[in-house]
Amino acid sequence: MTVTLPTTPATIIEVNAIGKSYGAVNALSGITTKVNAGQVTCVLGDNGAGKSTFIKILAGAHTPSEGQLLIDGVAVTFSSPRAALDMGIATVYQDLAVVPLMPVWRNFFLGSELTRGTGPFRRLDVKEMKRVTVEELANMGIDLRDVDQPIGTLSGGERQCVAIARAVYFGARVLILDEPTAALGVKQSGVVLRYIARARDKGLGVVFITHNPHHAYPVGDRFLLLNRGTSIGDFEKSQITLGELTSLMAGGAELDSLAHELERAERRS
Amino acid sequence: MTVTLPTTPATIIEVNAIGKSYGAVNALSGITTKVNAGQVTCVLGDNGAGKSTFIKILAGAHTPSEGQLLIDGVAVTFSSPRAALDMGIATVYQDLAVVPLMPVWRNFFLGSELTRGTGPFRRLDVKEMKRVTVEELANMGIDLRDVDQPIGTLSGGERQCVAIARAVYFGARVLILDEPTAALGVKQSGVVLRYIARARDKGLGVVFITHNPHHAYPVGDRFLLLNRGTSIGDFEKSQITLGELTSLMAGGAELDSLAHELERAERRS
Amino acid sequence: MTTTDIMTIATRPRVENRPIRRILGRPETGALVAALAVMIFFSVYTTTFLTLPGAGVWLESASTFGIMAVAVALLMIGGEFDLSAGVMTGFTALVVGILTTQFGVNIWVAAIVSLAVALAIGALNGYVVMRTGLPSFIVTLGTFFVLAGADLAVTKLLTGQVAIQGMTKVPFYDSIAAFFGSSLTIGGGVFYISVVWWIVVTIIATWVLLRTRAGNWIFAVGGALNSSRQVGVPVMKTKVGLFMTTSGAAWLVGMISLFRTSTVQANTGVGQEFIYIICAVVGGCLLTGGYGSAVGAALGALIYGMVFQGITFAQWDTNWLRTVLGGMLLLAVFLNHWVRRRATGGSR
Amino acid sequence: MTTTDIMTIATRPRVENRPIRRILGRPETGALVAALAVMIFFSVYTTTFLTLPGAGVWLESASTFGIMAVAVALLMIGGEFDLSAGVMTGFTALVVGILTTQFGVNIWVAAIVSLAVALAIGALNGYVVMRTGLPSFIVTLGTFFVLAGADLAVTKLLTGQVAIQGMTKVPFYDSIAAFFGSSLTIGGGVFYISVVWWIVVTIIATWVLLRTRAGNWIFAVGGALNSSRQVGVPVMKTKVGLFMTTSGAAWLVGMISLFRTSTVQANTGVGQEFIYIICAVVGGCLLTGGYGSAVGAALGALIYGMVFQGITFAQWDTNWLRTVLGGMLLLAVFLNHWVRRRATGGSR
Amino acid sequence: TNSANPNGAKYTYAVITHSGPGDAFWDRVKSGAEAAGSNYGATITYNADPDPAKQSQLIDNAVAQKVNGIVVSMANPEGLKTSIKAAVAAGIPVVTINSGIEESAAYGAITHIGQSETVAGQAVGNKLNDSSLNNVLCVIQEAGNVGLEQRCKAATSTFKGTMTNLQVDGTNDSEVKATIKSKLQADPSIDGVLTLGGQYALDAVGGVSESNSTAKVATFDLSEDVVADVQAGTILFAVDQQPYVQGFLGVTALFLDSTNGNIIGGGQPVYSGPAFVTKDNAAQVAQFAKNGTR
Ligand SMILES: Nc1ncnc2c1ncn2[C@@H]1O[C@H](COP(=O)(O)OP(=O)(O)OP(=O)(O)O)[C@@H](O)[C@H]1O
Ligand SMILES: Nc1ncnc2c1ncn2[C@@H]1O[C@H](COP(=O)(O)OP(=O)(O)OP(=O)(O)O)[C@@H](O)[C@H]1O
Ligand SMILES: [Mg+2]
Ligand SMILES: [Mg+2]
Repeated sequence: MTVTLPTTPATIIEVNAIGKSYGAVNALSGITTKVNAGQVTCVLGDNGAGKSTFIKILAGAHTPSEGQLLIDGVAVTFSSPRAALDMGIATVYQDLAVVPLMPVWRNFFLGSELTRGTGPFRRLDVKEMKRVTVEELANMGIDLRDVDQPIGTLSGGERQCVAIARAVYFGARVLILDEPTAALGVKQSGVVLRYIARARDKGLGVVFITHNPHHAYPVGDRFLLLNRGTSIGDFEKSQITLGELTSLMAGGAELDSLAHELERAERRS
Repeated sequence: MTVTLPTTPATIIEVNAIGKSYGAVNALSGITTKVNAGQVTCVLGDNGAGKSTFIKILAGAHTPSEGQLLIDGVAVTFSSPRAALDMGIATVYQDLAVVPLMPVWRNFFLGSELTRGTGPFRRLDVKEMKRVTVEELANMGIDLRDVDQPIGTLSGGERQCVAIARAVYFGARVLILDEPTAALGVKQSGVVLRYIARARDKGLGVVFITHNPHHAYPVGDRFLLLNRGTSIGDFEKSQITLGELTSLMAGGAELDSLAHELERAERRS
Repeated sequence: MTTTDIMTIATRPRVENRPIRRILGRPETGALVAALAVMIFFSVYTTTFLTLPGAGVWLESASTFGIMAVAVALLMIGGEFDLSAGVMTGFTALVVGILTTQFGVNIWVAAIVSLAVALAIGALNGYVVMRTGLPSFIVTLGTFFVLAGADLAVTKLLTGQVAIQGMTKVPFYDSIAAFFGSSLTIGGGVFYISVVWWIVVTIIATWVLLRTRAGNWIFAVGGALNSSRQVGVPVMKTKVGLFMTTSGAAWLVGMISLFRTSTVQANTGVGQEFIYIICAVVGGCLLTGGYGSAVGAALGALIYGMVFQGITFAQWDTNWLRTVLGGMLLLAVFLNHWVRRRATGGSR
Repeated sequence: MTTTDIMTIATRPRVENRPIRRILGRPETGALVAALAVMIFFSVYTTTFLTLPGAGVWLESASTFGIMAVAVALLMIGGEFDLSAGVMTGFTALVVGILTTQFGVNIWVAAIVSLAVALAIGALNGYVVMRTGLPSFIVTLGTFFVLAGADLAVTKLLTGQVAIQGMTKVPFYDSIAAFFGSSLTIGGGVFYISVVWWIVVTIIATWVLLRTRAGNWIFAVGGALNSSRQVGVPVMKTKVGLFMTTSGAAWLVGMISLFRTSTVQANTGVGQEFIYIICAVVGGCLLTGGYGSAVGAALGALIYGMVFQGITFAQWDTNWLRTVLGGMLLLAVFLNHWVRRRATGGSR
Repeated sequence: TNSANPNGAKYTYAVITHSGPGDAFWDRVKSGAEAAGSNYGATITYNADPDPAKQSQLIDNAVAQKVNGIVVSMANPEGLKTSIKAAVAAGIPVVTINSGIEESAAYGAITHIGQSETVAGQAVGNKLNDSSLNNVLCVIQEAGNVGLEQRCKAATSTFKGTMTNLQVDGTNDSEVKATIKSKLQADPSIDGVLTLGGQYALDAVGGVSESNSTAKVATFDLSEDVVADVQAGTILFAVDQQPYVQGFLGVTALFLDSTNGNIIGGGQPVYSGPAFVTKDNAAQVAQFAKNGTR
């Protein structure tokens, strides 16, 4: 497939001074950034920094307490994740948003089921859905014998792969991934990174959350750094190096001493 | 604290040809390894390899379908996780085992509450429990203002830190950690690795599951590799190098090409 | 160390794919076994149970429970309860009775008005549950109380008594009774049309649950509401639709019992809602939602009807009726549970 | 780029720690507001409601519901239901009645035997629920049926009628009636000792829930059973204990009603179990377990008692009784919910 | 022909009433029927359901069992019409008891035993007039029960003062008492309480005494304690429809029809009561009440 990309990437989502509080807890405030077509926006930050809160707002799962969201330059308020999905925004939530008791294939297509026939005879196209599910999971290196097994019985990583495969399959314009590689093995992580690159190359806007700067830096075009609910920077790739990124995320010099410490302990034992 | 370690480390847990099936699914079979005092046993393997199943057996959450478990050389069958806890085996489960609606401090001490007074006046020592919770979390770099907030409202990483801090606090002889660093930032991951090293140095046996060979190799003394439910090797550190470990986990040469691929895609965009 | 054997290991089959296990693992299999056990027991123990006249009685008894149990099962799979379902069966019949006997409304019009009112109340139940976030247990309990009181007070007010009389004299009574109250005599056994309705409702519900998008959504909203919302399931529409299905089924049962007996009392249906829930649970539905089947609920109703009438066939002292009923239901549930557990190897 | 401001940002307070929000966020606050609203309404609307004689009546009415509601609330927080709770109140009283009037057993001994039997049944309920993994809804429903049938059949068998007669002639009747059925007349109002029991039970339950290990375990097993088991909570002990608490409370209520009315019928308590659940839910307990409070349940019972008797005080046509009751309960729940939501800023 | 007779008895009769479970009045009907059955060596099966649809099913059930006769109470006659006619058509003799006197013959029953609640209720209304009461409560222990409503309605029709219905929860005696108390406090002009079951009379007595009211208590149906209270003067009178008679004679009518072709009353209804129990005759009733037969 050859896609001609515009020289100045079109901005799909614009976020303007957005914030969110849960009751008395201010989880997020004053965040401004944008998601461009054909680019990957990485959101980085410590645990509890507000990353998940941020992407839930983009995905329509939360309404912001303050600020404004623009899609294609038009201010929108998503009434539900459905509204966001209908605008082509597909999301992998950190808690995966699966229904544990339902079979894998039903989870894969939940909310966007394939059907056959018309009128009262319109029915689920079970065979096709199972086929696609098996295939998409196989592409990620997960070979499930039985897509009829409840998704709750899959291992943590397998479940995560289903959620990712689903979002990639349905993502039309924007793909949002909240720590997609957290529970994944090295191989599967590689597949996911490749998916991200491929989606980007197809002209999708990608929002990617990770704690691993080595995952973020190679694919990212823009880096939004959060700390305790506020933005401490929204950098283009050209403005920041991997080293700077890493040290910003890890809280300075801490890391260097670690390898040292572990080594020392080891020698002692 | 100075602990004199024996030259031949004492074996705490011995696992003999253990297996487990869920209905028609054989998740694990014929696994043999051991957990020594003052050593870290890493369990490595792809998604769905059976790692969580394995540690659930050690933790008493599952009874094995076959094989034998020996603690200090005596064959045991854990009737419940309580039995394992009573033998000093503390576990961080991959799904964290927290009660979402309960406050953080109650979750921290759940099942091992501190009390004051005697007889009918025996009551929870709320103040002390809150203090310990705040302190232990602060040690991990998580500063919660309100340990009374339901743990379900914490971020994924914060929740994981509570589960880890709890296990470390109560772990007496063996500490089992199932992907403890999955949802953690670089800083918190460092803290956890340091905890592991410290526990090992105190003479505890540690079982550590991770997908990151760079986390596993520095602290591990023994590596159990699983593939599709069977053991493909149980190596001492001296028998294997980081490179071998990585390539075994990642399924061969796949990885090298990845960085390449992402780069190429990048250039194109 | 060698790594060559990884690929050979990878091709080892990990799942025994026996279709028999599949069938045994379905939610309704246990209920089927239990139903057969009950049937065999009473067939052997009494002489009349398995005759055509006998079967006519317990099938009729099971049919109205069955229609409601199937609807209630869908709702329960969708994660909600409807405590107003029982009293709604009386309410819909009273609406028809009062409109026709007191206001002279055409009986067909009255039936349609009654259906519309029932659906509106169902929709209101669903809407209030979804908008306020209150548990449906408490919202529909409110509806139950309100309807139960209104049934009594309004009937008393308009007719001066607590039961509708004189339905058979209403014009066109027979034309509509044919749909809801007619029966067929086969070999001395009287088989009511309600049994047909029961089967039709079960088939439609099964089709919807397993083969349509709506069915997928029902499982999803009951299994994990928040996740469903996040992946774009129209949660509101699904739940409101379920409540409307239940009240629609209650209308059907109301019509069946009205045209079966040509009368209805102000307290008709009070307390029956729990029998529906019992049938659904006996049939393998999870009270917590997200799991179950329509066929299972229908079988649950069959078990209930067979036990209920079977006790009478067995001529046991009815003072012990509830004890025996309770014991039998428990046995049925145990059996159901045991079958399912054997099938899934103890994983549920 | 600069990184210097990270530390200053880190010290920024993220939580407003207003104690008022804390109080408003508790499960029982909404119920308290609703109870006050109901009380004010009837006090203004009727002349007798807020007099000593009036208060005596609604307190008496609320007290027995309250004792059971608190026990049922603990059980519900622990994630289970007990549908046999209502009929158990009749059962325990019948045991005492039959032992004393038919077999001449000493009344104190009879009361203790009755308690022992009740606790044993509660333990059995809990044990069966835990061992089989069946939902408690269905297990205790079985117990309900079995007990309801046995109440009727055994009472009939032994006494020849369906109610216990002649209790007051039993020796030492007065000595035990003092504990359960005595009353105090203050300013023309009759205040029963059951109100004291209600308060005592509520205080003990609150203490247990919030300040003991058992309380911690109750919240845990109801909130996430599997997680609780994994961290070593004695799940079996906790749940069995909860069922025993409920049946123990049912015994207390059985004694109170036996010694207050000096009689008991075979169908006493049938259907009351839902009133207990209603009171607990009105008082802010979650039906799904893991959340709620004993004080809330006690307030729920107070609301129920006030509404129930208030309607009579208001002299409204009792044909509309249930409609009004339903409407008022819904209003109370809405108010409760609204208060709580305001308090927690919409996060629950 | 008699397939429903496992224990070798010659005849099996089904008694099917509209009672709810555990109702004291209907329990006496059952006792009477069973006593007659054991006297005549007949098997009696007793079933009850207040819902006419379910009661119909019980009749169908009896027909399927090919019993030798059916005794049925018709609180809501229209609802049972189809099933009773089917029974008659199947050649099974039917006797109606208690209510349904008007429709009995039309549906093909051989006779009717006992009178409707209406006759008893009207008599009670008159008796209350005799005691010169003006404002009486009629306590209904089960909302929407047709028979209970008929009792209150009939009493109201002959009573010259005001009669108000009060719904209470019959499965909870202390609530019944509390509700009566509230009502008496709210309206001190009430001078009489009419309960519809012996059990509730005791609750009413308690309620009256605790609310310092002077209201008199009267009741339908008897029990041992009620008779004792009548003797003691705390209950004004109790009306006894003699339910035992209804059950006993119902079965007797079928038995005589089966064995001798007799029809009791020659097709005319046979009255079983009402009898009033007052202070004067309470003593002689007391010993039978103890047996649970009156
Ligand atoms: N309750 C269950 N019922 C059926 N199959 C199960 C159940 N639990 C786990 N499995 C299956 O067993 C296999 C091993 O699961 P396990 O959770 O042990 O994997 P894992 O190695 O921990 O993977 P991950 O790295 O993704 O966490 C998986 O294929 C999973 O689908
Ligand atoms: N429902 C809620 N109620 C109250 N506080 C909440 C709620 N959800 C999140 N928070 C708080 O908001 C803050 C931000 O949470 P969020 O999940 O966005 O963090 P995150 O950056 O995704 O962290 P992680 O890397 O650990 O996933 C956390 O401190 C958390 O405790
Ligand atoms: Mg997050
Ligand atoms: Mg795992």
